[in-house]
Amino acid sequence: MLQTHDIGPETVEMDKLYSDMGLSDQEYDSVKNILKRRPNFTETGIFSVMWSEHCSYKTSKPLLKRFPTKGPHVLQGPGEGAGVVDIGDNQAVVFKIESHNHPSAVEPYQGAATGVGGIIRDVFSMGARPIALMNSLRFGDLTTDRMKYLFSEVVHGIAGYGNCVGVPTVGGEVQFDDSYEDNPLVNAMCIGLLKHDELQKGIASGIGNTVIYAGAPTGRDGIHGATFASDDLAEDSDKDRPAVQVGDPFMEKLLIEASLEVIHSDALVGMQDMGAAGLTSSASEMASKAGTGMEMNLDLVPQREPGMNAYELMLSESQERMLLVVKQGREQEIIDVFEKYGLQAVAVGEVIEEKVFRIKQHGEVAADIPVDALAEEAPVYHMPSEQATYFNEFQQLPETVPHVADHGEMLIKLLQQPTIASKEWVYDQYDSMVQTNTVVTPGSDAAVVRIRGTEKALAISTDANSRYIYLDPETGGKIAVAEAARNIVCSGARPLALTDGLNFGNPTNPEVFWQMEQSVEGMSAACRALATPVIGGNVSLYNQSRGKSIFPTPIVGMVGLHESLEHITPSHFQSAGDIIYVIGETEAAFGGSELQNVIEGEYTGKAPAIDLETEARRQQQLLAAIQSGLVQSAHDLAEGGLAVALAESVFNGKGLGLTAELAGDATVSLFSESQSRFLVSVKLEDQQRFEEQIEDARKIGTVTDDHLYTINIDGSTVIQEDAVKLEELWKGAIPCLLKSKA
Amino acid sequence: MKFAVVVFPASNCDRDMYHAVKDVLQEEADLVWYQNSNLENYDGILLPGGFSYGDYLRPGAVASTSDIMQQIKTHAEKGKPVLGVCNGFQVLTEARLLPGALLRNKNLAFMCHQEPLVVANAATKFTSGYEQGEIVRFPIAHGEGNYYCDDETLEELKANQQIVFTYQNNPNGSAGDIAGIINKEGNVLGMMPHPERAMEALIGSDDGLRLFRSMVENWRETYAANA
Amino acid sequence: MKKVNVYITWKQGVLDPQGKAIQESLHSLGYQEILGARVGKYIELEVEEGPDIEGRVKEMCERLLANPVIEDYEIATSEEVRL
Amino acid sequence: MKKVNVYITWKQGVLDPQGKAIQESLHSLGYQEILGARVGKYIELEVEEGPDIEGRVKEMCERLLANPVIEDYEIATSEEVRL
Ligand SMILES: Nc1ncnc2c1ncn2[C@@H]1O[C@H](COP(=O)(O)OP(=O)(O)O)[C@@H](O)[C@H]1O
Ligand SMILES: [Mg+2]
Repeated sequence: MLQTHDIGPETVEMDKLYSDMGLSDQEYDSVKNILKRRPNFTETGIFSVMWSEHCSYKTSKPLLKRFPTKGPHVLQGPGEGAGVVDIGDNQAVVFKIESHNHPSAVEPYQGAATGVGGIIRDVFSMGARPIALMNSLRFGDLTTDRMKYLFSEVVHGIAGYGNCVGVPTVGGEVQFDDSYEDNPLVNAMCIGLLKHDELQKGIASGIGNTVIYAGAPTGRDGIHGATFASDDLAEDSDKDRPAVQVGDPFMEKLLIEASLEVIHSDALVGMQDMGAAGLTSSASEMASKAGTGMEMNLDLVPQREPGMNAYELMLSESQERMLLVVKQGREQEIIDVFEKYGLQAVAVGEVIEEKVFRIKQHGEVAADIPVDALAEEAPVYHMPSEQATYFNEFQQLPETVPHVADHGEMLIKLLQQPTIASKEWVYDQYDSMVQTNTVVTPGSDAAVVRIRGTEKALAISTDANSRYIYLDPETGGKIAVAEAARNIVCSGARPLALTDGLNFGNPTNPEVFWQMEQSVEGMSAACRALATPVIGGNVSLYNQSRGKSIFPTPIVGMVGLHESLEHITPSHFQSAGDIIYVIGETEAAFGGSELQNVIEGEYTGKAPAIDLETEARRQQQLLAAIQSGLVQSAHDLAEGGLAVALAESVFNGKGLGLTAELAGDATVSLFSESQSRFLVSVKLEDQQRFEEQIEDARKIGTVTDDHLYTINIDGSTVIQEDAVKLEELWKGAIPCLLKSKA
Repeated sequence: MKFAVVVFPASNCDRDMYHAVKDVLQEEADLVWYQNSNLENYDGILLPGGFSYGDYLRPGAVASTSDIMQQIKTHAEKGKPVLGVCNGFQVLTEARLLPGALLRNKNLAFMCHQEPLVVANAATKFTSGYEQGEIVRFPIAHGEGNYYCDDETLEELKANQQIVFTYQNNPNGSAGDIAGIINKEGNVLGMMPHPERAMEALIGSDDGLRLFRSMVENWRETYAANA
Repeated sequence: MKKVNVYITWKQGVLDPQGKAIQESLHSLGYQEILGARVGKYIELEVEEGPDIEGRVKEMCERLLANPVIEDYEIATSEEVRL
Repeated sequence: MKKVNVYITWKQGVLDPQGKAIQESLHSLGYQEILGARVGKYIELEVEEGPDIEGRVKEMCERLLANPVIEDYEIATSEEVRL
């Protein structure tokens, strides 16, 4: 790869070097128009990263506009490092999700680790203390050595980084499906907390103010990572090796503490982390947002290796770096704080009036670009969209009920499907308790983290059933948001807002773009119905390999608020004698279901139907019942239907069992994935009040103390299993798959 | 009683320890940065968990060579209480204030969950609030908590009743199921499980509270009574 | 039986935070003469005699022992092995 | 400037689960010829020229680089250093 800045602007044009860097012919021409001359090598590199999908959202921008982003409690919507939501008492919660798919496919440990590092920086650069991490993962089936390796190393990487920095990883999700075989998804979410007056923005205002670089020195790692992340994952992606960064969580921990200390100084004007496209994007975005310009001297930038040229320095994605703007003359106060933590902090530039981004090295101008050209004037594409042909076919198929011979056997099979099986092997490796605020640790619907010094807590959940979204992107998009909200509500919290991680295939394929469009449409509808605005997110496209796109996977990361610690509700049954209810009707809904996967090995048909009004009403009623203290446990019905949800509810090591009396078709009652349903347990004495409050609740059985899982349908027993045995199988499934020889 | 919570670069349970003492136990506590600090005016020293210096080289190794260690040693020699939890325990073994070493967990993985422990010695200044043999639940959260010492040392630890906590279901391969040990003099305790994470039933367990209470009560008996 | 040692280091240019931490700590202990420190791991393999041991070990490095994305490795067979 | 390598291995009697895991993985990849694997680390130091380098490095090992409870170390100066 060409890396020297000695290559003249003519060569860049003649040899079409810009196209190696990811700029199209038209884009190169608009660069020339903007500069009114040919860009040199470094400038071409700067444009190419800033105009990559990863930084500019050039194909997704028109779609993102459709999301509802406002709400009375939204303090900061999309646009900054992370969104901010007011939670009262002068406090606000800050959160965002981000993908690190391509780096993780190439180097799973470091790819996942630096994904965690990056999202944490997004949050503390807003001035918030990171209080929780989540991760949402997708892998191929755990049958090959390669997939087991990717899965284990991604988990190790997340643990290696998150545990060290002292932010608890409180939950997440993992799904396994063929479609991620060559392109696993690694999305990490970070949640932070701040007082209103601590909110920082990444702006470079105040002409004459000083630009300070803090943290790790710049090396040659990850150069062009942003374009890499926006590219097809080619089979020979091993050649792109230098594009993977190595993280240092130790440095990150120090950076968190130092950054949260400097926000209390009024010498600080703005702060932003260096994420994708490194120095280039943080500097130009800070200036663009402030309506100023910036001049930087690269000779002053701390460097890990000798002889780095301007191109390399501007594009490096070395980790654990921050850019600050500080009042002129008060640099030392800020530098002292970083030095206390053993971190380097140096003045490297100045805010200037002329709205240009000017880079100097060795006394020469290495780049001179109008600031707005990079951020605001980035190209926007309206991609052609075309309804996927499979969709039409699937919509024509009649709803069928798969044939199940032995329902007990099927339950056992379902519980061992890796997507349903216990994820303890994953989350036991994460420190989920550091900071001593985790009230509900991984293993329930939503994680719950109390807010110290208050009676409040936050609930967090990540969700996206990509099988439904594949079958029907609009309906599936609605379900993704609704499911996240269900998990939040089950824990006893009111959903506040969400961040989205849009993971899709190649957007130049009109069918893929249609999937994007439709799922955003569906998500937006659900956001409006459930009053959960989108306050930020991330887009990861070109997730495909060998020409096949992944299932469309827009991940929802939702946060909710418990007004009182008393409202925190477990998802497991609590005591024998409690009455079990299902809220919502069950119909045959097997398209995209786990049962369909087990029996047919593929996904066809219609996604389960969802009515957003019904969804919203049930959620509100359930939350009200929880808040009035009528609910012992609440769990949403998801993959595997009622039978699986019932089993999960007794997997609590308490020796509980259950007896349920159902009616109608056994397969439908047990395994259908009809939407908007909840499994709730209630004390005997609260039965009547509960039934009065929840119109769609139907009593189905009782919690017992004999650790037997018994289901009768129309009076005859169809399943009777030892719940302890079921739990062992469910817990052992993933470790067992990992150990088995391919 | 006034506690110092010593903060090394990348300690990460320092605030948890601080809150445990200050908010739950309601005793005095300061977070004390490892550089330019004086420990003289503190009655008890707490070395919190975390990944001091990124666990580079060996967990606790780099921290154990820092200047503040000398003050901690002096404090210990005076018979004042020192408690090291998790990384703090690793620092104490690296500094030779406690025998043995902590190796990687037998299964090579970090693990985090509540673990039942046996109070193997309830006659120490840290555990007098427990019954001998009582089962308590503390969270563990470590990748290198596999306690190692040679057989001779193990026999000695047993003979001197220096083993304070053992695991009921040894999760990490520790010799003698050891979860926590004390020095011969009985004032330096190191343990992998986190008592400071077990201070409130709301977050899973309040079994750790009595450990801190024991420290305070014993200190009051010894010092405050004389004063 | 043959002893084969595999030495694994970070690739040039890859951040070695551990090395840096060690260097700093040696400085603070007063060893100012340390100008650099890099940490690697090494693996001592006991290999049954057989054809092309070195070739096989090379394969093991590529497939498992080293991570070629970020690590370099070197193989030393008995003769050269320290010990 | 002189290069000094420090090799750190587990003491006899200290279990090396990582070595065992590597051996097992190699077996499962089909390398049955592996009879044993032990993992150690090595530290490459760049040391400014001066008197008694080896003595000083030995001191560093005792004070920081190795933990005598569980580890043995060996020092190799430039001449012998691989590389
Ligand atoms: N990657 C992960 N990291 C941490 N926790 C996880 C992860 N995957 C699953 N979990 C935890 O396991 C539990 C079950 O997950 P999941 O089956 O996805 O729940 P649900 O279907 O209710 O959303 C949840 O508590 C979740 O937080
Ligand atoms: Mg759920």
